[in-house]
Amino acid sequence: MPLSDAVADLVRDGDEVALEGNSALIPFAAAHEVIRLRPRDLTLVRMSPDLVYDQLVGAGCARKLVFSWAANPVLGVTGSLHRLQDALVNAWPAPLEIEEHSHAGMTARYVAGASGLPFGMLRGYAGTDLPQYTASVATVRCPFTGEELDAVSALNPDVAIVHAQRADKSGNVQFRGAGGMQREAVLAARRSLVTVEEIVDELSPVPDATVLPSFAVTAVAHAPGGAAPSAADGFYDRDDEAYRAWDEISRDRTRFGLWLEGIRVEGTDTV
Amino acid sequence: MPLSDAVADLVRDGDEVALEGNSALIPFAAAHEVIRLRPRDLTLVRMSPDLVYDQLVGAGCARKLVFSWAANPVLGVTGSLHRLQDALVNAWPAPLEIEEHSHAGMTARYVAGASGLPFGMLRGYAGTDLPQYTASVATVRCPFTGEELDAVSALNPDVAIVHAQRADKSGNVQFRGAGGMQREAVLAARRSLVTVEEIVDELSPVPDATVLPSFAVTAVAHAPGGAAPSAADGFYDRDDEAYRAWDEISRDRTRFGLWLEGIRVEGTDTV
Amino acid sequence: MTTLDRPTTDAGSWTSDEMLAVAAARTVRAGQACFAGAGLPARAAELARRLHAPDLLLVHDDGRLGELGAVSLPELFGYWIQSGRVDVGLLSAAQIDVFGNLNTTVLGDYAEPDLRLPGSGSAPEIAASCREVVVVMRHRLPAFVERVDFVTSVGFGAGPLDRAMLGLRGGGPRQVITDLGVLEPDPDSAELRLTAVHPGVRVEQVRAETGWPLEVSEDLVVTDAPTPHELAALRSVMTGSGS
Amino acid sequence: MTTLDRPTTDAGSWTSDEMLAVAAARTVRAGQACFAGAGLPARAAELARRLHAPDLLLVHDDGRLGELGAVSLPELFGYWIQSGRVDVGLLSAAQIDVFGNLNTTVLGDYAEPDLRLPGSGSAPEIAASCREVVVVMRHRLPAFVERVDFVTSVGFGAGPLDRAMLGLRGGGPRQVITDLGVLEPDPDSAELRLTAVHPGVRVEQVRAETGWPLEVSEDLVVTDAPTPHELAALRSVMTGSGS
Repeated sequence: MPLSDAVADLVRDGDEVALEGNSALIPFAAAHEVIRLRPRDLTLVRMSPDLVYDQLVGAGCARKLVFSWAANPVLGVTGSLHRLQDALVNAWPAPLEIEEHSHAGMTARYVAGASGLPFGMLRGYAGTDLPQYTASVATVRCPFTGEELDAVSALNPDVAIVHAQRADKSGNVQFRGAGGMQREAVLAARRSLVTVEEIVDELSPVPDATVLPSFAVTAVAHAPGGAAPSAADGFYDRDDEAYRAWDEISRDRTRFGLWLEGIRVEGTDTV
Repeated sequence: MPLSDAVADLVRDGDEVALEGNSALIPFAAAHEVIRLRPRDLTLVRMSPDLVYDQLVGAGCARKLVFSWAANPVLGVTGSLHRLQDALVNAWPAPLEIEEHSHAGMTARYVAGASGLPFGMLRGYAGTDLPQYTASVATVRCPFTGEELDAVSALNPDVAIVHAQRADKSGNVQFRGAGGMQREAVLAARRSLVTVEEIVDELSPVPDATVLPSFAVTAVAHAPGGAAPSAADGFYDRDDEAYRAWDEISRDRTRFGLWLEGIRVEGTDTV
Repeated sequence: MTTLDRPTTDAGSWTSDEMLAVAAARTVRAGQACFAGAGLPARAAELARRLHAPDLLLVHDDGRLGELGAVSLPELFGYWIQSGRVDVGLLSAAQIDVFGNLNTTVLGDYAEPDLRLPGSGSAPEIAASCREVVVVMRHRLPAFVERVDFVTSVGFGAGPLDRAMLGLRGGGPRQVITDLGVLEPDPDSAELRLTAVHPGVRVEQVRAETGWPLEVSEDLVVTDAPTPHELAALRSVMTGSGS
Repeated sequence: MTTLDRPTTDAGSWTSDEMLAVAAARTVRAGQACFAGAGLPARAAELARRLHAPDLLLVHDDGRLGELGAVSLPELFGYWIQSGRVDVGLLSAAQIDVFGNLNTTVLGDYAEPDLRLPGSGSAPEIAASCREVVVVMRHRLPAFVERVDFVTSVGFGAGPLDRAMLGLRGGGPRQVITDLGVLEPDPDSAELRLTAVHPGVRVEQVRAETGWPLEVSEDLVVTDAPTPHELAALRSVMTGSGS
């Protein structure tokens, strides 16, 4: 299925959309299709928003951001996603609501969502200021010990979009490399799209690879290079220069606007 | 470390001991060392007790059994572990208390134990008769939806004993093949022993393999063939004949007694 | 366990266990994800795979998802079974009751058992969460009881509303395939009633092997006899698997 | 982020950032399992690995356990971090307060921030569950505040009993290593006090960069200057990692 058709089929105004994939395998090509689709009022879910959500937020697609760590991973930690910053501090191009968690909390939320449970639990929120600002955090008491633990509500996005190395012709998907909640995001979501580097006749087992059977995926689209400028283990490394270059583009509303026009009008996928 | 020393160091009277490993990688060699050690009043924990706990229960080591499915997997489903049956129905050689769960419940208990949580939760016990006989089952209410879920208390055995394909010289362990809660049992336990087919200079990545770093394991012992007559993927298949032969040995107290003397006195590991 | 198949009363060249396996295999549809318990259920699933459902994805309780590789047990039970992603669970039991509840735990009193059975295994979670359950077992009076000695796996509890009240999200038993016929839950009462008999089997014979007053559907049908193709496939399964 | 290291007031041939990295690396012991946040913490951990802890097992937040392979994120956060199996967590922050609480979330008001920071990442669970935490950050007045604007990761809350009351099972901050010296919690009050200054640093200088009345230990020591060996290793790390 062509990527643009798949995105148009799956993403609707107001949807909760999760583009997952840790610091590698980020579905940039699909994200740019979302930008072209111009949906409104999306709730964007992602542990590490990264450049990809800086772009979607800057493009005005989002009403809300659900996340656990937002920065440009190549540049370091503070204020490095300028479109997010602009939306949060100046409500430009639109106000952005946030719902934030820790990585462990987001992980527990995806696991709960993928497992048909309404919540997950963990240790780590007690004593922090996060619960007072985040409605999806509560506590639960152990029925055996009486101990109080942190509870987080399940994530069940309307759509999950992820990128993988390959799929076979039946649509079974193989992911490779450490990290990421790609599978959980797909399994937790109502609809899902996996973009892949290549489509092969048959998947062969490789170390550190995980598989998602076709019946758990709504659509697969062939998108070589679809995770660039992030890395796709076995295909390409992260393009650190592109990450640095984004800082200049993103820092300035006008320059960002030109970039956005390039994506929208010309369909050129720079960065 | 010699296997007999490792077992003697780790297993004490009254301990809760988990010998894990699904239907393959069952640590039979270590179990026979436990029989030679003659500990008393063990609580034996294992999802599928299999022949290995038929032997330990028949040998009079156990006070209690914690499990989810007890049968001889080669012979089929009913009454095929005669020593367990004799202990449960006739209290021979000693009464045997039981605490039973489903596979999903035992899995959730190990995961909770390995994760530093006092309980796990799942769906599947509601409406069954199991909770009224099993104290480690309760319910918990979702703080977001109000829904009631099944809760099971964490498993944190005193000792976990498991078998793996290989370890490197630093004691990092590599397991291969589907299934089993080996890693979780080790991570949940206070002390642990891993017996391995071989010790290599360096572990190389292979598909479907999982690794346990040395710092998470108390002791590693070289025990080639240590999972026989169960299978060790890449080394040997299950010896179905031995499983069938066990039925005859186990069916009769006298024949079992002779087998036990063989294990204890002569140190011969038949079956 | 040695299987002594009785020849059917019909003059056909198949046994009642073969009819059972074929009828059970027919309930499985192509493209489904299927969990099959050991023994009769596994045989039926394998037969379906060889007949009309070559793309059946068999979910094993060691974590294997068909031929695609394996997931860890926490993922298996969480992401694949509890999530409701398995289409059909094929289960057997030592006892089944009028509401399709299954017992694989104990015969007699729990504390002082007449016979200790293997226990739960994965059956309770399969029964709770699969989209539907097909029970596959031989039809004998000691096994078809009004009330099971122990509810290991929930069918319809004690009535049509119980699954929803218990928060069970799977559909529960759709059919019980036996060597005599097929039972299905009555939509109003959730009680199992006879909806098909196998060729050569009389309703009275089924009633005689059922420990509750068995209702018979107005639309009772006779199962199609196994085709030569089905029998050939089944016999290759049984040779191959050694059951 | 460009790092502008100030030369130290000492005439030595090392910068204050180099002293910081060396002092932080010294806190890591051989054979430990260590989680290190991005930036200064990661640099210190890598330096320790090259100096005295070649067998340091670095736990990464993408699930890699050293060179041994990777676990899934649910396993990482459950089995490895939350379980308390990580010996030491090296963390940095935009703000730290007198009780060692860390802020990486927001400067100013949460709803109307002056500056939005990256957020929690894995820091809260590291701070909650690692056996001990070492904080690694530059010592500047805006960062060393009496009370952080937002508690992202708990140090000692508001006093010595808070961690136990909150159910946090890790030991909390053992040391705060800065480019000026070392702070450690007072066992009675859990307040951070100065226990070491780096060579050439005066206590008044540290006080001037600390936003609370900084207590000084009676046993205040001067940190050993970086050895040529340590400096050579550090410089190879910084070239290698590009920081």
